[in-house]
Amino acid sequence: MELTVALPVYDGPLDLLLGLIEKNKVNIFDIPIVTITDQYLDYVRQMDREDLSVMSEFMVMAAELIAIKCKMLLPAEVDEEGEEIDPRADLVARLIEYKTYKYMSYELKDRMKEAEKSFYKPDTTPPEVKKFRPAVDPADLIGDLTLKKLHEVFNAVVRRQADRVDPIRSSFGTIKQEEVRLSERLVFVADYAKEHGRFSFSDLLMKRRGRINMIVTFLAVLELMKYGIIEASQEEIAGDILIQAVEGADMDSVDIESDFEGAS
Amino acid sequence: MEDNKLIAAIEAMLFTTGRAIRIADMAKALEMPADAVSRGAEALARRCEEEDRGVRVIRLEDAYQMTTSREFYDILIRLETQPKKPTLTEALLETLSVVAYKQPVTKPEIERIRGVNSDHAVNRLIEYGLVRELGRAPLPGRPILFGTTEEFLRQFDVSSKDDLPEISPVRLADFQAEAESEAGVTVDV
Amino acid sequence: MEDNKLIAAIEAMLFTTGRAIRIADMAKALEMPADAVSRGAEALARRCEEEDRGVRVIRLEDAYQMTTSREFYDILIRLETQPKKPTLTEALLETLSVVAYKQPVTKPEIERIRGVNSDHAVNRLIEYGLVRELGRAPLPGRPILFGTTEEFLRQFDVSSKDDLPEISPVRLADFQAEAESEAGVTVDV
Repeated sequence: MELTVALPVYDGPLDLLLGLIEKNKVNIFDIPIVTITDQYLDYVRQMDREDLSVMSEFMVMAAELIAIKCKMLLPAEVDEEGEEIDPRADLVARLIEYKTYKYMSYELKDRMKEAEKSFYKPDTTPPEVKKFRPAVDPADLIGDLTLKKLHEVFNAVVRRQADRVDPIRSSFGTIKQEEVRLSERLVFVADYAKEHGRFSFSDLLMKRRGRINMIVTFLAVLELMKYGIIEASQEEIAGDILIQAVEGADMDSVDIESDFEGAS
Repeated sequence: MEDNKLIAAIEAMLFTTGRAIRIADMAKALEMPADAVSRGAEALARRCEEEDRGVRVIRLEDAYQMTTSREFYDILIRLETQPKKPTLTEALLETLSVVAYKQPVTKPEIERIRGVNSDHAVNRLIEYGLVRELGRAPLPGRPILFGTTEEFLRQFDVSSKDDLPEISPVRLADFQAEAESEAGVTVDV
Repeated sequence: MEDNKLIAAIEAMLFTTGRAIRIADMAKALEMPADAVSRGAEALARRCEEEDRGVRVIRLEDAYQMTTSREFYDILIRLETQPKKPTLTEALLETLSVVAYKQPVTKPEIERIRGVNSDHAVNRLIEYGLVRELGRAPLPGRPILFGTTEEFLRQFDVSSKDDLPEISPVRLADFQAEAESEAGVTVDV
């Protein structure tokens, strides 16, 4: 029968090293590198190997420790001033830095406990204050807008409208207004998502057929994904698209009208 | 519980909920008899009044609530409305130009010209006093007709709608010609 | 505006909205200079404290907010259960302390100090509203810079980033002393 040993959980290699230093009651500035490295490797051997990304972080440190251990066996290097370089110096500096933040995190935790006792208050602004809209001074609003400018705006709008008219179709004698609008479809899909939660793209189309409708609905779905209102997934290529309303997403935060200025 | 502490505890409760709290509920939280709580709430109400604080405590049947002192409404309004200074956005400007030059005009017509839903823009312009309802069109569904206001005329210093610069038929023809040449076909309107 | 009235007006604003209000916004609403408003808010804070009221006024960077006095925690809990705040794991606290003291700080820097991947921890802290993106560092790859939020200040009882409990050389010396006494040797650094 295999014995399972419950390992203390460490928050990463530095945390483990600090733990070992404390357990052995050794000085952080004079780490007995051989002992600590052996114990570190022991711990790593017993670790659950499933999480590779966690494991690799511990392995990097193991390699570093072994490198330091080797350097300790060699004659000491000296710096420009002739002082011996301790191969452990970098590691010690990192441990101290880490330990400092870890210590501060305990300090913060204490403060958090104390601060939790403060209660705040929801907004209770009276409705007559909330609803109040200051009287607008038209002079202020219009500012330096002139009639000439207003006329230019109108021309631009009319011109855009003329551009929108499909010249090929219009030569057949009828000018048809696009029957499906993206802004309308957006609102429809958002409402549908709110009501149904989870549904498929074909559910959406059941209500209305036609190629234009399909394209505009698809565009609406893409837009709503962009706004984080819905999420979509597809299990296989050319399969049906599954749509899920994102909980808590707020359609009101999206100003469709101004965002789709000029879209038809 | 001594008086000052009881009053402070009631103040804390009324503040944090912001709504009316029944005396019985406060009594339960304070583990005190209801009449003592009632006296405490009255004492708090008196203090707020006497010291001319920014808040007041009012009694509502068997409950108390903390509210803002009314004399500060103006300040609150300035606090709440200051970030939203009204301006004529592009959408508003466009809509205004269509109403000005096409009046009387219905909302579907405005939307046909602009190509976008214009509910919001029209409502805003009405709120700002630049556009108004003129009546209803003798069309199916009797849609509302919109036009500009006197204020609009005043602001632009035009004495009548007929003084608005006209959009000439020539221009319209220009647009058409352009659209045609771009598409390389003839448009027959 | 006389002092008492100014203090009451600030009280009304802080009470009504319940949120942290920037001094600049209060000044605009009150049509007064910011430093006068600041003094008024401090006077209100002092009053609440001295009179042992049920509420307190705290400063959060360049804003003020009203909160309940902590001594009434037990009573308020009995009145109604407020939404429970998420508890922070060691890993989250550690990451938060690095962000708080090193801000603005990039993710690679956080990971260098902690020695572990910190994607998850940073995302969680953002989700809890304690950490936010501040912008991008002018470094290769333009990494995102992180810092703490106003909610962080509230939850950790600090009025400003500069008021964080000090991380001092003294503290580092403590570590050293600790290590020395543990090892029974003198360390020469």
